[in-house]
Amino acid sequence: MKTLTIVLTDGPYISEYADIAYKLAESALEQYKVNIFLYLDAVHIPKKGQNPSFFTNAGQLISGLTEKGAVIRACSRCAGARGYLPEEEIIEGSNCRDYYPGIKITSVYELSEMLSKSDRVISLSR
Amino acid sequence: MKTLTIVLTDGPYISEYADIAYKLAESALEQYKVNIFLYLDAVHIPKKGQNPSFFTNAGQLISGLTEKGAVIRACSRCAGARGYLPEEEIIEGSNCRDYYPGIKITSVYELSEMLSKSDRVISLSR
Amino acid sequence: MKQEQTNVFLLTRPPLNSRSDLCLKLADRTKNVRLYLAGDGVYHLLTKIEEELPECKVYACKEDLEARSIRAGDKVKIPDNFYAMFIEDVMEHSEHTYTF
Amino acid sequence: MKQEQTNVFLLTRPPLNSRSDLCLKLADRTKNVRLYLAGDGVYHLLTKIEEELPECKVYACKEDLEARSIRAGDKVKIPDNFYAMFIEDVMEHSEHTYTF
Amino acid sequence: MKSVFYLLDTAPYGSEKAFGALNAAAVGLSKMDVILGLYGDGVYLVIAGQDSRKLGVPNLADILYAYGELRVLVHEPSLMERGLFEENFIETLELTDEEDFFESMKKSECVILL
Amino acid sequence: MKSVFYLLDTAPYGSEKAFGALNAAAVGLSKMDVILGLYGDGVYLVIAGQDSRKLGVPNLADILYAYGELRVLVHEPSLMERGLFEENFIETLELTDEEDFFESMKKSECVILL
Repeated sequence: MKTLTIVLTDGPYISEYADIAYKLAESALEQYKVNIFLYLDAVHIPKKGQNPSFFTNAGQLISGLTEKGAVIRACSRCAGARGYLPEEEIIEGSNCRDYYPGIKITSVYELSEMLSKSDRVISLSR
Repeated sequence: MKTLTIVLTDGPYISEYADIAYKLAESALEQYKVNIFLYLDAVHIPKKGQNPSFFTNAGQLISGLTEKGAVIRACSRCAGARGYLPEEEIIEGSNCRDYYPGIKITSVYELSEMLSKSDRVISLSR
Repeated sequence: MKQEQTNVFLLTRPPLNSRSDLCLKLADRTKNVRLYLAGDGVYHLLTKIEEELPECKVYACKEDLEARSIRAGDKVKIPDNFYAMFIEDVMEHSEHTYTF
Repeated sequence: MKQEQTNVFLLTRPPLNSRSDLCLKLADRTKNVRLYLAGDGVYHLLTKIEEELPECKVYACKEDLEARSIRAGDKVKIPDNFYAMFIEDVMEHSEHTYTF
Repeated sequence: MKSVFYLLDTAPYGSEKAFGALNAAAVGLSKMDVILGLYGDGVYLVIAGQDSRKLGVPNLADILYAYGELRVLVHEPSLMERGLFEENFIETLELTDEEDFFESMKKSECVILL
Repeated sequence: MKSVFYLLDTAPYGSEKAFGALNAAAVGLSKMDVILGLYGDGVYLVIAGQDSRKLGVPNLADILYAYGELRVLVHEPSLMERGLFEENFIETLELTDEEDFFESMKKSECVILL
């Protein structure tokens, strides 16, 4: 099965790329393996408790993709800088209690790992 | 006493404006009243637990300004969208348990209030 | 019969933007380009991007056109499912994918 | 003797940037301009902004020059405490403050 | 401050900035003279007929209509550069040339860029 | 993917992006052919003698030196436009004209813009 990796660098709402990534991944998941790597400000996307009155909840959208098989990882340096800390324990598929289910914090080495095993790569950043 | 209001819209690290705002506010606080309004992505600046190995902790910097008298408020719509929720209880000068001390979540009406009572306004955004 | 390999470009920036310029420069030097416009990229239809790149097939995302109230010229294709079409193109028929 | 009122501009964007262009256009139409360069704004010294705006006093932030390894020409002032000077100018001597 | 000029130079829908600028400007109306200046990519906001339902984001044209008392200045050279001549514009906006646009910025007590 | 081209078009120090691009490129070296392309405002990274201690941020020139094996291409027209002719450059970088820069992008299996 072919693999698509999507690299994001922006937080939710301030840019539309979390939404676009969701639509890309949702389409791709029907036939392909999908990885999403959250880098720089994109580590804010899975933060729990988002309540965007006028927008679609970006964290829930992206968390929902993991149920369909997407592998979603956040850069540990970027996450740590912004106050998202990985823990030993994994609850609902996540090692960060600040995150929606299914999304794990890992090192930036995982990005290289994902890229080297991918057939196609898409990066979205403002 | 004259009043300076600083309006920020970017999150920490991805832009240098939290640092620049800190330096501006620190200088201004020696003689003036300082307000900082956190709008859009700037509501990420006070998030607790930041551990930026190579950078200065932006949340601690800005929280420290409140001890020197700065009034720092975050937009409730922007904060809520991003998962920072205000609570009834005020602990260490903050109504958000995700935030460093001294920074409160209030409505965007507070921005107009601050502006209307200010002598000078500086906005920083990428 | 094997379909010819294409080079797929996704452009989500408006005109007069340095990344849009970079995209168009690279597209200009590339053969068999399919240009997908989404997000603020659809504003390129106001400056008739499809005429600037006559060799290139141009697609635009319907929801993004509607939100921004942009009409597309006859040469621009508006797929029923933009993202499904883009993904198939990227995964099955493309040599390279570029996103700007 | 009252000091003349100035118009203080803070520029933190590099050249070839739409906000830098806007800043320079507005400065060009304004009297008694003091232009403070901080952050990526100090890159304007490479394109000799002080010569483009001869009527204007130009200040640059030392830490930002050092980080970016930019040398300032003779016409550019490098205060010991850039932010203290900027704040005093803004709060006490300025008619308007603009930040780009 | 008795007057504030919000300058929006970001395209609508690609970012929350346009929504943020509209909200900030609208809530300021009760306390100050507020102008919203559309400049650069901000001028895309003028096009009539926006329908953002399928994107799941607020319709910014509707917000403009809802705050009819907000003065919105549109920088004409930015419109021209972007090929916006044949479109229908939202009627409540004021087209201004470069001279007048900059004069308005200078007349306001403060300028806020988002 | 066996090769990746990271494109950096943001100025150093004003944003974490340059630091992020350098890190991502450096950690990829063990698995793939990696090129870091400096384009637009990204070319400011070439200036020798950077000293960021007083800003409290990482010295990006030092990171470039530390990863001497990373190929860094510099888009020359971007340098020229920005008045970067009289500066000293970090020696390990390769100046490339527009033709060669775009050829390198096309030869890499993927291009990542941060």
